[in-house]
Amino acid sequence: MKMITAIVKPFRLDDVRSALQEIGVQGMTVGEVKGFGRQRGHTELYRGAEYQVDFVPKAKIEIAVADDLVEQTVEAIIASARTGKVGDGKIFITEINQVWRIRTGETGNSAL
Amino acid sequence: MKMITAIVKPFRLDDVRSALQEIGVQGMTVGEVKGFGRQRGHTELYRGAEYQVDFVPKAKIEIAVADDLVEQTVEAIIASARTGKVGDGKIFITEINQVWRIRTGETGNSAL
Amino acid sequence: MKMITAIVKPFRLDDVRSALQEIGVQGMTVGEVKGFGRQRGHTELYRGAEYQVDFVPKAKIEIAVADDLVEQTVEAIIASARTGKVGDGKIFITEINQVWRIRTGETGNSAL
Amino acid sequence: MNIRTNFLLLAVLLPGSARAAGELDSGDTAWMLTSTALVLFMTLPGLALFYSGLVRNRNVLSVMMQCFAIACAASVLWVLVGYTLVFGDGSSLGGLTGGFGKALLAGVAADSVSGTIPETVFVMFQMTFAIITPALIVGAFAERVRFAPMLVFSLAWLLLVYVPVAHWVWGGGWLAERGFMDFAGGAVVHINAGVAALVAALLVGNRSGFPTTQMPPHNLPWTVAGACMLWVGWFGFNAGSAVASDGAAGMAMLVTHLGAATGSLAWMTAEWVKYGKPSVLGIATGMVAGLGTITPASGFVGPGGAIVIGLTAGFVCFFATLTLKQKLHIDDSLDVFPVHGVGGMLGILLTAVFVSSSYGGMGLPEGVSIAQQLGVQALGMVATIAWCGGITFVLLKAINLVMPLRVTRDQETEGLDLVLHEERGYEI
Amino acid sequence: MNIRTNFLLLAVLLPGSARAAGELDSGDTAWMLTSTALVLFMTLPGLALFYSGLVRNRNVLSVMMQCFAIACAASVLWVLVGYTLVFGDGSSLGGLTGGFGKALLAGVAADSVSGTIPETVFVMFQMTFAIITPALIVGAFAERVRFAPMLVFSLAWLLLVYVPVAHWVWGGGWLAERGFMDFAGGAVVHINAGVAALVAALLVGNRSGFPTTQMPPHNLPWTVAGACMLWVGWFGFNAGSAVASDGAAGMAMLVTHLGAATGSLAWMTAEWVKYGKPSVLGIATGMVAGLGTITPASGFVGPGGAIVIGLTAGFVCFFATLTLKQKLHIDDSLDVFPVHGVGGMLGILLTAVFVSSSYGGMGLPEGVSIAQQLGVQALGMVATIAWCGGITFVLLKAINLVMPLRVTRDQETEGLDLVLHEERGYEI
Amino acid sequence: MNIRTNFLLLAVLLPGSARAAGELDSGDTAWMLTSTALVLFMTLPGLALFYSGLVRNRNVLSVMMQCFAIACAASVLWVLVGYTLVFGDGSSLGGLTGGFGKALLAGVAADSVSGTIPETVFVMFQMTFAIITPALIVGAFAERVRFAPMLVFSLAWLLLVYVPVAHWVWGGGWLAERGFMDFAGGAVVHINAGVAALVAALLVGNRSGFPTTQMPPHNLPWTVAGACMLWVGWFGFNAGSAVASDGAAGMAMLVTHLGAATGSLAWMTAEWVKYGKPSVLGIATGMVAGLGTITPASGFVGPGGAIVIGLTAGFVCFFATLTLKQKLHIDDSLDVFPVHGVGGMLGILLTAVFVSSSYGGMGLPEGVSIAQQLGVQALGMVATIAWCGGITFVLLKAINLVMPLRVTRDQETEGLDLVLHEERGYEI
Ligand SMILES: Nc1ncnc2c1ncn2[C@@H]1O[C@H](COP(=O)(O)OP(=O)(O)O)[C@@H](O)[C@H]1O
Ligand SMILES: Nc1ncnc2c1ncn2[C@@H]1O[C@H](COP(=O)(O)OP(=O)(O)O)[C@@H](O)[C@H]1O
Ligand SMILES: Nc1ncnc2c1ncn2[C@@H]1O[C@H](COP(=O)(O)OP(=O)(O)O)[C@@H](O)[C@H]1O
Repeated sequence: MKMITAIVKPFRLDDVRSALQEIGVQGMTVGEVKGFGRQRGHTELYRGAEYQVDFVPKAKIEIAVADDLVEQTVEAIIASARTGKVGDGKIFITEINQVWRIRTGETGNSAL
Repeated sequence: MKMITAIVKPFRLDDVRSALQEIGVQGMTVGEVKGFGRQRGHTELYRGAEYQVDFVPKAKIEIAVADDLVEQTVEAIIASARTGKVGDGKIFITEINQVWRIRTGETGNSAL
Repeated sequence: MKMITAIVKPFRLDDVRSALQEIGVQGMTVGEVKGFGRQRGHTELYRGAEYQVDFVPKAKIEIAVADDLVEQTVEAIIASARTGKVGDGKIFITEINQVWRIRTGETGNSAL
Repeated sequence: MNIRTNFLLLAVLLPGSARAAGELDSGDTAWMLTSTALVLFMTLPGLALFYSGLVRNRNVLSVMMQCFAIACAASVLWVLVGYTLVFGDGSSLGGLTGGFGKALLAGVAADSVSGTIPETVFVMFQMTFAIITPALIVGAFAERVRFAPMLVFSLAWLLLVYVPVAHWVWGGGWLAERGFMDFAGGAVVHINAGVAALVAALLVGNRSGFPTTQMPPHNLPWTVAGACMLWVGWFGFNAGSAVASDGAAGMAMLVTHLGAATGSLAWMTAEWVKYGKPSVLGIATGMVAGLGTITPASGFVGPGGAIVIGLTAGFVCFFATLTLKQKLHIDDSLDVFPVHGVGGMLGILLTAVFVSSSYGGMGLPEGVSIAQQLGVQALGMVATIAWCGGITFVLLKAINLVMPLRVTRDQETEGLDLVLHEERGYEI
Repeated sequence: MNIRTNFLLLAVLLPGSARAAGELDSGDTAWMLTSTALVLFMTLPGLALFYSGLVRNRNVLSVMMQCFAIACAASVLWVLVGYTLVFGDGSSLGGLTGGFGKALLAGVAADSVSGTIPETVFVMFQMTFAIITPALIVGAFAERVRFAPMLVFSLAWLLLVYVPVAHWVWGGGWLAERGFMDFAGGAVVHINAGVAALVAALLVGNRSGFPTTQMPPHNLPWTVAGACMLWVGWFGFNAGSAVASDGAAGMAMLVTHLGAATGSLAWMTAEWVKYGKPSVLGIATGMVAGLGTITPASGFVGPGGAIVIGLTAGFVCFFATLTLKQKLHIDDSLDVFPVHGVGGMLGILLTAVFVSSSYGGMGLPEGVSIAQQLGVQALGMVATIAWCGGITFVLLKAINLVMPLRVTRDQETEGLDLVLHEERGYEI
Repeated sequence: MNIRTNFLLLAVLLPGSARAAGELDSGDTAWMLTSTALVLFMTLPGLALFYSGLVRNRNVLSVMMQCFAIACAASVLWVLVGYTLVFGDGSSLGGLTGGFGKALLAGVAADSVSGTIPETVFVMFQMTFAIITPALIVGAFAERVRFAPMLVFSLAWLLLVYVPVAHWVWGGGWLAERGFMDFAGGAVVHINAGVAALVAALLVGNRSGFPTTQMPPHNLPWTVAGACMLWVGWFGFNAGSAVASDGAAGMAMLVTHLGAATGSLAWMTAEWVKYGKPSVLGIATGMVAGLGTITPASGFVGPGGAIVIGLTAGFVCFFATLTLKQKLHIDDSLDVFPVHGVGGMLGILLTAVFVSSSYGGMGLPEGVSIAQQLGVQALGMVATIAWCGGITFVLLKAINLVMPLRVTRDQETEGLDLVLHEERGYEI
């Protein structure tokens, strides 16, 4: 089983969710984060002091999937999150050793 | 060493924390996330426009533990987080290669 | 490739970011979390009810780096995040199987 | 003696009221128009902010909704029958209320005059009191009651509790005849609201998790902003109760302000001594306590009396709050009883003392001693407590049979905003 | 018949106005100074809060900035030429506007008197209406227009639409002469703002993502607080339009309040029936609808009429809002047209009915029937719609040629606060 | 010449004041009751919101607490000795202050009259000025001072700085005798607060991290809401300083409003030119600058003068703010000196020019030239700066010896809300 972690532009979140639903992904967990990278932040003005804010808002999506669905899922994310402009984000794949569904105590792929 | 990541209902957070403290877990890190899964969201009403919100608020708890404590910890989480209703959440186990305590520079289990 | 996850004191975030930039780290993702550990929380007062808040605010920094940069990165974080007082936080290293840059579809180290 | 019914009398006694009653005075009218706006401002947005900041995130809108809907519905009820049953000529229901002659505001035209102001303005000014009193009660059962029964209760309570008591005290009823002193609503507003709150808290029951789970306010700056608005609006409440723009109004404003200031300082001091730190919620709560307590006295006492009353209010209400919540574990969630109820009682009693010219007040009526007045005040207080407590109890029991007052436990967990109103407070 | 120009006349008809015009009355002045403060309070902070809570997080400041900048710039424009073109003696531009005699407030000194109040106060009171009207419009194109063209539009619109219509109705222009009844601005303020909003929404175009993407309000408590401030401030708006502190003002306050309360209850009921749950945004919107609708009628109708008007307003504006947004998919983002425009029209027409003494109103002029008055009201309504619609259209088209009204799609995504003002609302 | 002491004189000069002094006028009283409410509204909640939105999240409550506690404590101090030392008959301490005759408000009864209003109202109105002035100062040392020494400082400062200067200017003291013109507090309130702020910022020292670490406001909509309340409340501040409901009050309101509007537009323009974008914090700060600057002039100048004064204020205070913070790196955290101090000085000086009837003002006293008046104004300004600067310096040094002013660095990092008040602002 794999955990797919995608950092995407927040306003693309709904598109990504739809795309994932279409390929049959049943669940995901999303957090608000601030990203730092090639994408420039913005300047802010405060009573005559102009300063640079380097962090830009991003959404972090975590999706646990069975091994054979990884490729398809990654493709769906890339297709739906991409704007072609700098700051579109990253996808990371990590290994999950085990998973439980708290409600039923099920483990393994059926817990997803 | 393992990282235990639990997605639970937010109002169960205090119970989970107590349960973990009881079995001797010394530390954890908690974030606010939005979950998408089998649990239905809710409808919202805005001047006559009713719409569906699919994401539900969840708490994400991360606990790094020594390998031999994983089972016990998972059991404590399940026992304390479970309501028996859909949306109770998941637990994921992943491998940690190394850990440091920033204050002391300690590594390994003693850094937890 | 490795994911370095650092839990640090929030007001050290800017220092850590500078330190990482100096050693050439190009990107990172930051979330606000609440930590529970050896560092005591604080008491709050509400119309005569005094109670203990155990969670303290922390920043969670995630940095994906090539394997050969891990050590250097960890050192930079420790140096910049450390105050020497309890609650300075932890660093966890986990394995990343694969990474994509969404904009370009690049994978591997060049996607970072 | 009561300013509202007896302004003719007071017009002779007090400075600046050389105007004959029955003849409209544009200055008095200006101040009463303003006072009406100020008292409405106390409920909307004042109280709505004060209360909604104190609850948890997920219930912020439900509290605002309660205040808002009560304001709307109470206004209509007031115009239909409330006004006449308090202030209508004659009496009905065996003297419990005023006559029915002004039902639907019959006979209240643009040129009707009440004292030296248009009767429409008097109707409006009094309406704002009928709005805020039931709105104060909702603090007791915040975060757990259903909206429909809450609204039914508020309206029935207005009719069966507020209206009779207001008639007794301000409408020329039996307490007014006995010389009961309640300038701006220590009994009519604050004891009434406080006692109803206590009964409601007991009947509705504690919030699930109380008192073990902490339920800190979700937005304290919001609450403090509401408290400030209450303070400013209270000038209309008390100084407006002079129903004139004159020295009586001026003195009422001065003592009101001093009550607020010293109530705040007393509560702040109590916290500082007991916990080592003063809190902003504490100072603001002390302000409300001071204001609630000075309210009945505000047309009768001088600055010295006001300072004593305010200080006493701050300390007494502080300990009342601790006792109710921490000791007795009664979840009067936003502390309506210990602040308004206890403050109102304290104020009603202290009025008898500080009205005396020996203590810098406006003076007791000829031949009445402090002790005698204290007796009258105690009588009115007990009557209000008994009537309000009894009717509130029966009313809530009855409503609960037909429409359950509480949401389910799951709904309480999810929060009333989503469950009852399909809305969320913030998307920040 | 119009209270602003004809207060001499009304002074004879209405209670408490025994004061001779031309002689300053301190009570009237006090109320008008207060009313001025109240109406400014409606825009700043009232409307600014009401509107800015409804938009998304990233545009909260842009809306506040629009309200704020309009208030400042409109004030200056009003003093320069606005006041004279509405209220100046004589007429210019073929009767479209008043004379130029008081440009730059020439001749308005500290001792100039207008009716029974200082002319400076009259200038200020009227200025607050000239501030809020263009500010209302910004709700239509929130979250997507650039700041500079918005400001240019607002000022040009004030001069070319508001000023003439206000002159026709309140400045002794052709509608006033025909007996058009618009006590406090049903046509001048609400129809004008509503129609301009509709035209602007159509020309500027929908927000990107509308109507598929949900755009829920980012801070509803904030919006409700603003709504409450609007309610309180509206007392100055309507009761201040009596330009006196007397029975007319008192009745105006009473009917205004009832319009708000019943508008709220009607909208709440409509939601409750249709969706099973009442929302706090609904009740607050109903309140604005009730207030907008009672505005033209507020000096003419009695409490019974006010209740009917308020209830009608709540239901009608509710369905208008549904239709425009959900059916026609026109992104008048904060519903300015269905609430203010439709409410204003409704109020203008209903005034003809409820002014009649048969329906408890102040009475129609001698020899005028309800039908005849309805004709006059319809005429004024149509004239306002036509003038406002036409000029607004041309104006926006013209400005868009020189300076594009809309931000780019990327800027819209990033949010106007950062893109236009280099600020963010919250760092919480 | 000064409106507060000399209203007898002005009653002859100005319109609408045909009332004899010593006889209560209900209209004047109504306006002064309202003005009192408005000026309290400026501090609570106005200033509390304005300031608390500008600090970081973790200090939001500490700033509100400072404003609140100062309001309470200053009120009591004012009643005890403040009022008499400013306005009491005769003089004490070698003419530095008024006499002690009205200590504890001795002799101020409900029927005491001051001019045409109850003396209680005059006491209250002036009290609200004594509240806001020390509250303004806290912006200078926000986010780093301990609560107890802050409170001690504020009270001592009120007594040793505010009270004497107010006596000199408004209480018939030496500056009043020389014809110093300060209608509503350019020197008494704004220069005083500004200079004290500068001294305090220097002595307390910069916030840790300043100026390298960015410290953006945590809640700008909140700040803007507070700014709007300041604007509305300022009508009471300036137009209330006419102590009458007449043409003088009307003109004061008009020029005040214009000062605010043009100050805003000037600051907005300055930012637009310099940074390419106007900010909402900028326009709101310009408004405060405009209002602070018009304050001393508000009873003396006409609309034209007000526009010039407002525009100048916006530009000058803009550059003063840049200079102090960006160039000199003095952490007067919320810019009290560059906005209030500089604005107050500017206003005091410009008053001498625009009071002249040649520039549309109310006119200089017989035989006084602009240059001569400028001399008097400069004298009063320098005297205020010197007295205030000196006493503030000594006071802070002295207090710091006994009770350290600053929290520790760790406490500063953790935030004053938790460290000093055991509370957190938000749980959202
Ligand atoms: N090495 C990294 N580790 C963790 N997160 C990263 C890393 N590099 C980038 N990110 C995240 O991805 C986001 C986008 O990266 P950026 O370099 O701005 O653009 P792009 O995705 O087009 O390469 C960043 O805002 C950050 O949240
Ligand atoms: N595949 C998944 N990957 C990541 N998080 C998931 C996944 N499935 C569910 N979740 C998280 O678990 C929460 C609960 O899942 P849900 O399907 O609603 O109910 P249950 O836990 O009872 O199966 C979701 O809200 C989401 O946060
Ligand atoms: N076992 C753990 N798993 C996950 N996070 C932890 C764990 N232990 C500590 N943390 C995180 O590290 C933070 C600091 O830990 P703490 O024990 O307070 O001090 P120190 O870092 O000095 O050992 C905690 O607030 C928490 O966020």
